[in-house]
Amino acid sequence: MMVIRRFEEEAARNYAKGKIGGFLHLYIGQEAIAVAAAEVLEDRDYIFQTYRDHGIALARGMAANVAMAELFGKDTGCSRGFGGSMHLFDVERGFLGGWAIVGGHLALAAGTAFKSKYAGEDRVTICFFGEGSTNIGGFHEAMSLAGLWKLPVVFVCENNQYAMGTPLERTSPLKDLSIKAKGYGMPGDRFEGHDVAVVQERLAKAVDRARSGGGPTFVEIQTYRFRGHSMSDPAKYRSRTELEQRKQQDPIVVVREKLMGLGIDENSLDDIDIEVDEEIDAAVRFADESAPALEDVMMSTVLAREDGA
Amino acid sequence: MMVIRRFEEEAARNYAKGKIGGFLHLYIGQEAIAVAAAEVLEDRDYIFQTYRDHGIALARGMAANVAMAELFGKDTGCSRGFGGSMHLFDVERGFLGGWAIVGGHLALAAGTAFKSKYAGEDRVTICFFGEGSTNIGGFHEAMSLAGLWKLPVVFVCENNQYAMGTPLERTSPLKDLSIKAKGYGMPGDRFEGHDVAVVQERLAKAVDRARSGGGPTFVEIQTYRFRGHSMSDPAKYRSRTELEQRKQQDPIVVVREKLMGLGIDENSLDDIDIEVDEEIDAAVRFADESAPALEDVMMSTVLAREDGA
Amino acid sequence: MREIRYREALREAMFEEMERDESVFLMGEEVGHYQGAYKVSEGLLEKYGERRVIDTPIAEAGFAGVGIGAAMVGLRPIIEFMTWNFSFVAFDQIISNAAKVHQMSAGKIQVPIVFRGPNGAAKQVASQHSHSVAPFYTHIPGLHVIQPSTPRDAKGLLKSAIRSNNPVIFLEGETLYGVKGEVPDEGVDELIPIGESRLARAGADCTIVTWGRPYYTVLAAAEKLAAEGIECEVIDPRTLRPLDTELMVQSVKKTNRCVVVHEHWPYGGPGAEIVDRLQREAFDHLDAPLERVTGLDVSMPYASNLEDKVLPTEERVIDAVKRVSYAK
Amino acid sequence: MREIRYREALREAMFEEMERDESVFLMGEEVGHYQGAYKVSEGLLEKYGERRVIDTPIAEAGFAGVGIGAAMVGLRPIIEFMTWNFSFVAFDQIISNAAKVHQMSAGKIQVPIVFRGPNGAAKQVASQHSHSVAPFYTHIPGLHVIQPSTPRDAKGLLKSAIRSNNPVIFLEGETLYGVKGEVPDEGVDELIPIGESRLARAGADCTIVTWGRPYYTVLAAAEKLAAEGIECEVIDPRTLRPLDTELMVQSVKKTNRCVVVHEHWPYGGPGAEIVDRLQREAFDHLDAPLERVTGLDVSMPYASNLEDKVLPTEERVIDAVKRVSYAK
Ligand SMILES: Cc1ncc(C[n+]2csc(CCOP(=O)(O)OP(=O)(O)O)c2C)c(N)n1
Ligand SMILES: Cc1ncc(C[n+]2csc(CCOP(=O)(O)OP(=O)(O)O)c2C)c(N)n1
Ligand SMILES: [Mg+2]
Ligand SMILES: [Mg+2]
Repeated sequence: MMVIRRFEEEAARNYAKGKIGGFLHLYIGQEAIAVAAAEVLEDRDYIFQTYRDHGIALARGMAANVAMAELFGKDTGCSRGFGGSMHLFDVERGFLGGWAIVGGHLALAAGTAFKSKYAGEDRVTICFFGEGSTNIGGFHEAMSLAGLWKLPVVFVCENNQYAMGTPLERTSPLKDLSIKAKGYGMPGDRFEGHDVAVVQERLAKAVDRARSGGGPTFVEIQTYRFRGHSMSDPAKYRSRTELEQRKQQDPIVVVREKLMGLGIDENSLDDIDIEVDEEIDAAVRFADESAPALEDVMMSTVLAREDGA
Repeated sequence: MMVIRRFEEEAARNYAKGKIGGFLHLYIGQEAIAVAAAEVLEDRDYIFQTYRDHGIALARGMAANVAMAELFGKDTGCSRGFGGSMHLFDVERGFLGGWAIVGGHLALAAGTAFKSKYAGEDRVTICFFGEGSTNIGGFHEAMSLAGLWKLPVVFVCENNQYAMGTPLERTSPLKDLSIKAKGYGMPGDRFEGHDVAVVQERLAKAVDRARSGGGPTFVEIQTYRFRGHSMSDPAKYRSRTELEQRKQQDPIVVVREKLMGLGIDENSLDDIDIEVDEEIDAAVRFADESAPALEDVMMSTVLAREDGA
Repeated sequence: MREIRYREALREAMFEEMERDESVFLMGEEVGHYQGAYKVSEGLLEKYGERRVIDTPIAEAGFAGVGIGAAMVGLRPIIEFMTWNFSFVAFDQIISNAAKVHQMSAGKIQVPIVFRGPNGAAKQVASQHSHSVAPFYTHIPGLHVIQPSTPRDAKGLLKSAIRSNNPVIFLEGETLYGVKGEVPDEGVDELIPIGESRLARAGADCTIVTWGRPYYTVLAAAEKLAAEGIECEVIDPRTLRPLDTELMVQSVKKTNRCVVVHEHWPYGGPGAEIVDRLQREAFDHLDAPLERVTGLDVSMPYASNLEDKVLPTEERVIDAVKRVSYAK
Repeated sequence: MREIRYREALREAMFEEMERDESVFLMGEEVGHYQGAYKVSEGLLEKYGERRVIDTPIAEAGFAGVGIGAAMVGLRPIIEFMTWNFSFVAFDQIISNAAKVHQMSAGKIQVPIVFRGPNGAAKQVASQHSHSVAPFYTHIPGLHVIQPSTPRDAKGLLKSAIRSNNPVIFLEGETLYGVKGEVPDEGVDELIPIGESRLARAGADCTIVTWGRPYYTVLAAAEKLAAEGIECEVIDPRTLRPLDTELMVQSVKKTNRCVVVHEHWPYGGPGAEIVDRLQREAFDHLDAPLERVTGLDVSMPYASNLEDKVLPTEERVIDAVKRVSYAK
């Protein structure tokens, strides 16, 4: 969790320095969800996320330097500089992106789940998206097909209260989005996402259901992002009080307090922080020193080779 | 109702003769719905329908000869031969088409309802579509926006059990589609559609709600089409028994029996039938004798004139 | 060789590839129990069952996306659009996902998928159902676009498309489904390579490039022109992206003139692209401007008298050939 | 005249038209409370309220359709796509509904609607966010397509677009929003007609046709070429559909050579269409093949070093001009 937090903070700094370009959407405040999901999933499972994808990539085990190098547009990045922040990929770990069209990746997730069923494999697909994405057709069609075909997929709506500058009440007449599950004949769940343990327990149910042939689940997790939508958003649409209040439930504070409550001493937690700092600093150095993305890779990846090589 | 029935039968005959081309989707079996809707609506209201649009056009008051001429591709047709069976239009009567892309017209209906609200007019929009259209994104987005903005529109799903050859159970895990209304924060209703009086009463509630500022309703009406999906469909996917059973509830038989129960004598009903026969025969003659669609209209209607003329 | 219909040729291609490779499956509206809206998939459900021949609800973006997702992890989906008009609701899936993932993942993910179905005007199906979609899809890097005119090309190219490691847009023609033509005997595994033009008729006087439904209009027009002493060389690109202009350039170097005939609307698309390339690649050999005979620049009317005017006619082809030949 | 930014020019156009006509309203994601993702609509909500400046959920097909429906019954919606990349999920609404209703209803229904937003690559927004969409929309009869390069054209053409009785595709450029240029003084109601090209620079040696972001690349290249003694005539079509080739043809008749420079991918689109028309309309005047300088035929990479290579560069423009001029 600390790796994600520090990675994001460092990414923000390097964006300000101009080392990172394009759009940069930080996961700060939502970390508990990615960490819990990574705990719950098996190595063979598939994961899809939106553009707000650093958290899950790191939680799934992508090295911070590879992720940072991608943000820097370098050949050593996980997508060799072709994806950038919004399109991290880690195929070996089943992390299938990083997608930037709202609603566009949900059907893909239904597709990998379809393949699990087709091939008789017990791989589960988990697919994350924001609450702002529940009005678009792509959401509906993926949910409809997954519900009809009972595909092994868990749709996780990370409800961080805002879609860019728009609060939920201006995009939906519903307060409880999990009601939508009914329209697709699938179970819904809804809970708060600042405590890793809680998220883990609840997600596990949905994942188990999918794995054991019980079909898809729609899960709404209530969370909050402490930063703006992306780096270009000063987030003027919410009050400082609201933000401060939400920070009371900073998942990192929550877990820290919990660990200390369990008798883990503060120093050892601080030691972890120092280690993490070093890891992230090294990642930035690595990214900075790596060679930029390559033109011949650009030309040779428009189309896949037909000879399978 | 008889006009629709006889119109459809005659259309089928003329399709077989090659006088009508393209796709031809008949409304036989579903007539009670269009007739009831026309009763409930005011002249100023807006109506949208799919390609299965002859019923509502005629119920709304389009002359049979103008409708038939359109099917024949004639300049005297309601769309001057440019629309054909799937794209009847009767703008003066607020019938805004005849649309052939599944789900594509629902947002348009939300749009005319938006205009009613924008302009402070108490016009209601009614929008028909089949049960097969509830899985597509266009359905979802229109329902979402209408539900959020409380638009004065009634979405009527004519559930005739099949989408082309596919029965409902192979396209939805739900038996009761009106449950979907919940996901959009709007009321739902669900009833059978073979008795005009029932349909009228129930639709009136939804229309009144819309007119009085109560927002949209999703209405599922259970019905049945006695013919194939279109003229090219022999409808092998259903049993003869099923069809025969459904014909017991032929809306025309139902209304005939009801009228006779009310003491109206059979001869006067037969007189109506004869009148209708004559009207439809005349319509076919009119269509047949009319001049074909015009090339200069084709060239001059690609774009609207900018001078407003 | 034997004669079979275009529809049967496509069906055979799917049968053979499904037989060969278990990862191939067919998904779309009415492809199974109904045997296909145009009967292209007739018998496939019976042979391969509901696991591999999958009827879908009406949700093109959804099942196109399911196909792409399945392809990303190793399956080889054939996604049928009942007609290509309905691909517009799935347009984003094709352009933003299918065409992009390979590069976006630095080449790690492949999308071996075929999107297929009837394209172009049928007969009086009117404005919303008569689109010729090649101009939209040929524009996009990361896709192959194939539009076969004959049963043989249909079969051989569909087989290649299914085996391709890239997303393929496969454009059939409703009005071509019943066309008969020679196809290699059963058991002959003919693969026609993606990206190769074919000489359909030899002639020294004027080159005509054409594909799809107008292919037959052009061949008929060529016969009439031959009777008047103008011998046309007809070239069918078959694959529209990548576009193989070699045969065309060779031909133009010989005939010094060229007419491009296609069903799609005039603005842009493969029609304009071919002109662009030929005027550059054969500039010094052109004795007349390149001409195009296209679908008229209007929405398709329902009335058949007008539809006939909108689609390229023999007469318009003959006129264009004469114009570039400075004849009569 | 005064100097304002392209973004402000667009905003003024909307302000003035909303002031003039109550049936005009603006709808889109973040156009109101957030003041527009790119601040084009800044201040509009404050002035016209939530009735006429409407924030939508993320549902492009839905609100595009709402706009079309509202236009069918007399309103004049301006629909903002946060970027044109997101129009792909609304593609069917535009092609099957907006572009078709007028003809399908035999001219009885009009669709006076403007779809607008930023188009093309911005800066490192990568593969799914860098589309130049003109090739898709220019292909479709029933639409107008406008892509202004300067603040003055942006304002005058947006005003004309809002007053048009037809659906208009209005393509702005994120990288152009900050560009400054002369615009008529406040109170001057300048309407720039849809469908008229503009001479941007006079020159006798080579014609360059260009629009959008590369317009500035071309003007810079033209200065460098002038220093080497090659005077380019630069023409900006401004409206891509309908396409006005008159100025271009006149120019080519003088310069006898032409380069078309655009950001969109090479296959088809306005680039190829212009070549097609010019080689026909000015055939006898061409001393060299028409050349094109385009965005490279690849998905857009994230890395800035590669993005710079994909977009048309001054160097590529200069090379092309020299090539058609048979210089050096
Ligand atoms: C189809 C589409 N429309 C618009 C956008 C622009 N956009 C990117 S993110 C976003 C907000 C999404 O909000 P939400 O789904 O709640 O996710 P969050 O960013 O809060 O994680 C918008 C409007 C897009 N990427 N795709
Ligand atoms: C987007 C789209 N996909 C597919 C089709 C082809 N199609 C036309 S009608 C139809 C079945 C519709 O069934 P339903 O909605 O139940 O309406 P019904 O015909 O039964 O009235 C299909 C698949 C289409 N017109 N549009
Ligand atoms: Mg959100
Ligand atoms: Mg139905």
